[in-house]
Order: sequence, then structure tokens, then C-alpha cells
Amino acid sequence: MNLREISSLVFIVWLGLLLGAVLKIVAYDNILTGGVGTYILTHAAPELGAENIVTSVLLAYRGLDTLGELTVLFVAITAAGLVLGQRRTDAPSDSDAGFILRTAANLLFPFLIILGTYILLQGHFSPGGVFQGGAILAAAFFVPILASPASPLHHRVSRLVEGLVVATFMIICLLALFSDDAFLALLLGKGSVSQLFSAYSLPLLHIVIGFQIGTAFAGILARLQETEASD
Amino acid sequence: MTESAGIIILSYCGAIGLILLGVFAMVMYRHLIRIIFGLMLLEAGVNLFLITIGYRANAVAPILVDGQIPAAAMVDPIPQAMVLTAIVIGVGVQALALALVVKTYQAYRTLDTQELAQKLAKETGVDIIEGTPVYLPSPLAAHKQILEEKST
Amino acid sequence: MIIIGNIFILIGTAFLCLGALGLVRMPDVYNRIQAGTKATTLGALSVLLGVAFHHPDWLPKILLIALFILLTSPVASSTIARAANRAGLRPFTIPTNVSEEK
Amino acid sequence: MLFWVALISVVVMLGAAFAVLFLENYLAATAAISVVSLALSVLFFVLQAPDVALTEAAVGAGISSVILALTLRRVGLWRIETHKDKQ
Repeated sequence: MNLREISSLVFIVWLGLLLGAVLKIVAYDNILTGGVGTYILTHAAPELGAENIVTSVLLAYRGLDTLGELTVLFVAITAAGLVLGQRRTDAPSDSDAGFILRTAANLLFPFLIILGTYILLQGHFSPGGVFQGGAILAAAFFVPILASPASPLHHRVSRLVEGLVVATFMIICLLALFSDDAFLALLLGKGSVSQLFSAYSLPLLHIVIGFQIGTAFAGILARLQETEASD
Repeated sequence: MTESAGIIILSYCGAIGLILLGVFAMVMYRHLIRIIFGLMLLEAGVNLFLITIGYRANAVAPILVDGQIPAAAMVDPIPQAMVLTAIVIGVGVQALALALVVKTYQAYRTLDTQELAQKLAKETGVDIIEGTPVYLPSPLAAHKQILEEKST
Repeated sequence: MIIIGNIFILIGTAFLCLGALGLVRMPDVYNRIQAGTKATTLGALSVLLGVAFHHPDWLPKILLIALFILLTSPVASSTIARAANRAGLRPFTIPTNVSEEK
Repeated sequence: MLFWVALISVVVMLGAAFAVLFLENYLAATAAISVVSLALSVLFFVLQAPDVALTEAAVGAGISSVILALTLRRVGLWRIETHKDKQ
């Protein structure tokens, strides 16, 4: 027990007391009456035609934040890929994962793609959206790699998809800039509530950002799996 | 005490417990993977804390039913959107940290921070003793030192 | 309808509980796979059937979920068993002196 | 009703978080951190945040654990405890 550990424990006790003080000041039966939250709750559906208010905050009201968040994710994943390095051609790859897993992976792949796209597309009128659907798409692309390690993810293709997707996103934003007068403003019509093609360009943005997140996660998973035996 | 108040107290306690366990793991363990476990726990606790701040008593989820605003109050949607991005950013940061861990293991063959400090001290000639303030050598001086060692 | 659905959900949760108990009580990996996969698959399908009795309009989604469970659960158990076999885990056997006493 | 769900999920979550810190085997700790994420997603659902619950279940319990497990394989900590027969 040296000085560092003792001071750390004192710090932890202090932090616990500090956070525990929240329990004394929290109001248990309050209803939201003012502020941005109330404004968005009452205005999101008439303004946007989107039923899922969280998604409309994410992509319409705070769309610029999401753009910055995508940049952070892209930089983090790219840096991780750079640190891990390229696949060595002489590295011994894993042996085959067996007949059952391969067949099941082939069967599962289209189902997972459909599920991911469905969750992406219906994000503006029910729970779901870019991050959930992107994660499922990444899992869909990772399952075949697990099943047969000899056929790796084509990084060139995934990078191409990522670039195309980001370019589409920027084109949508810039079209808004030229047609309307604001960057990232929403295009197309409002449509009727709880239809697939409604809520301006939210479904389009869902597909675009979802595929970007999916390719990013699939890329880092494949990089970790591929460069395995190279040390 | 109503049911909502009980839920709020429980989730605050869970969030505080997760944050404290995460900080404990980050400061008390010496193994890098354990430190990353602590980071993940801390992140989960902070997310739960934010969501609990947005929760309102007897409220429903911020999703309309059939295009109608429901009669009951809805919870605050803004912390939920922020946490949604925070979870994904957290996994990106974790992937970067784990990639650095892999590279550290490839370079030094150990993940224990004390052994790492000893190996670094042997390499750069500067002692990093646990429990005292760490004076990292400036990169230029360390580089010069390594060059001198190589030349001699 | 609601009562039939509740009965199915109760049966399903009972099977899930038994599966969890088997996961704790069984002696080695292979027996645990046995408990953790078969009982859990049956339990989950039974719960889904109960939900279908509660909400008949959710039937297509429930069929899809059941298809997913039926497709993934056996594959997962076979993959775990294969991995355990390749990691060199031997199946649990009763030690010989004990079996002689019986 | 919801209170009991919240109570069970908080207890499971904190128990799994303790297990993460005190389990010797790193693979078991990874499984425990996945359990923490799942209980957390149940708690998010109780707190009326279904979007966040879906994301936590897909990203936190799925992709994050896979990344951790692959890293454990890279750094040589991938150990399955072998069953020793006690004669």
C-alpha cells in the first residue's frame, strides 16, 4: 500500500460522495416544462413528419454534431487500422471453421443484410436507426470472415464503399446548401407521417450514415482478425 | 415513494457504482487490458447517468404512436441522442486503444505497466518510479541519448 | 387467448430457468452446451408462441424471429463444441474408483 | 413491476462489473463485460430509451466484445481453463 494507492482510494471515496450528492438534489416527480427538450418534443412531429424524435434530434436538429461524430469515428478507426498494419502474405491463416458454420454463414448473410437495412430504413418512425443498423451490417460482413478465414474482406471494396457513402452524404448536404440556404438542411418533401418515404431526406441520410458506420466497424474487425498471426 | 422515484434512485446507484468500479480499475490495476476494462465500465456508467438525468417520472419514450403526441409526458430526447453517439464513439476509442495495446505487446512483450516502465528506463536511461511524479524525458533529449548509445 | 398466451410464456420461462440452472450445475463444457442450447431454444420459442397469442398481428415478425433462433442456436452450439474439442477439453467422466464403488 | 425489472438488472449489472475486475481469466472477464452491457440495455429500456437500448445491445454487447476477444488473441491472453480430473 503505497502513497499512490492510498490517494487513489481517497479520491474514489470523494468521487462517490460527490456523485451521491446528486440523489439529494434530484426532483423525483418533475415534468419537463421548459427548455430545448420541450420545444423539440412538441415541434418535431409537425415540422419534420418523423415519429421517432430521438432520430430527428440526431440527424435534423443536431445534424452537424453527428457529422463531427462521424469524423471522430472515422479518424479513430483509421488510426487503429494504421497502427495494426497491413496483412502479411506469408502469415499462416487460420484453418477452416468447419462445414456447419460455413453453410450457416452463407445462409445467414442475406438475412443479416436485410435485417440491417430494415432497421436503417425504419429509423424515422420506430426504434432503430443509423447506429443499430450499422452495427448489424458490420456483423453481417464479419460472419463470413469468421466462417472461412481464407477469403478475407476486400479492403479496397470496403474503402470504395466508404468513400462513395461519405461523398453521397456531402452531396446531399451541399445540395441543401444550394437549394435552401443552410448546410445540412433537409431536402425532399415532408410526406405523410409513418410512411417509408416521409420526413424529408431522413431515410436517405439513414442509409448513407448506416453504411458508413457498418463499413468502419467491419473494417476494424477484419483488420484485427487478419493481421493476427503476423507478430 | 412512487415507482418512478424508486427506478430513478436505483439507476443513479447503478451509475455511481459503475463509475466508481471503473475508476477503481483504472487507478489500482497495473495491467493495460484491466485498465481498458475499467475505461469501458466508466463509459457505461456515464451513459447510464446521462440517460437517468433525462428520465421523467411517469413519462413514455419519445416516439409518437400513429402520428399523435401521446397524452402522457415524454422523456427528454436530447440526452438520449447524445448517449447514442457516445456509445459508438466509445467503441471507436476502445478499438484505437486496443490497437495501441497490441503494438505495445509486439514491441515490449509485456502489458504490465511496471515492467513496461522498467524496460523503458533501461531503454532511455530515465527512471520512472511508481509513486513519484513522472518526469518523461523530452523526445529530443531521448533521441539524442539513443543516438549516442548507438554510436558508442 | 390471453390465458393461453400466459401459459405458454410461463412454460417458456420455466424452460429458460432450467437451462440457466443446468448451465451452473453441469460438470463440463459439453454438458453445459446441452443444457444451455436445447432448453433455451425451446424456452425462447415457447415465449414467442405466447407473445403470438397475445398479439396476433405480430405473427410475421415472430415467425422471422423464430426462424433466426432455429437457424443460429444449433450452429452456435456446434461451433462451441468444435472449439472446445480443438482446444483439447476432454468430456467429463466419472473417476473409475467411484464407479467401482457403485 | 418495472421497479423489479430495474432492481434485477441493476443487481446483475453491478455483480458482473465486480466479476470483470476480479476474474483471473481474461476471456471470462470479456464475457462478464458483455453481461454488463446486456443488463445495461435492459435498464435503458426501463428508463424509456428504446433507441439507446438497441444501440447498447448491438454495439456494446456485440462489436465491443468481439474487438476485445480478438485483441486478447493477439496479445496471447486467450486461455481456456482446462478441466483437470481430480482423482
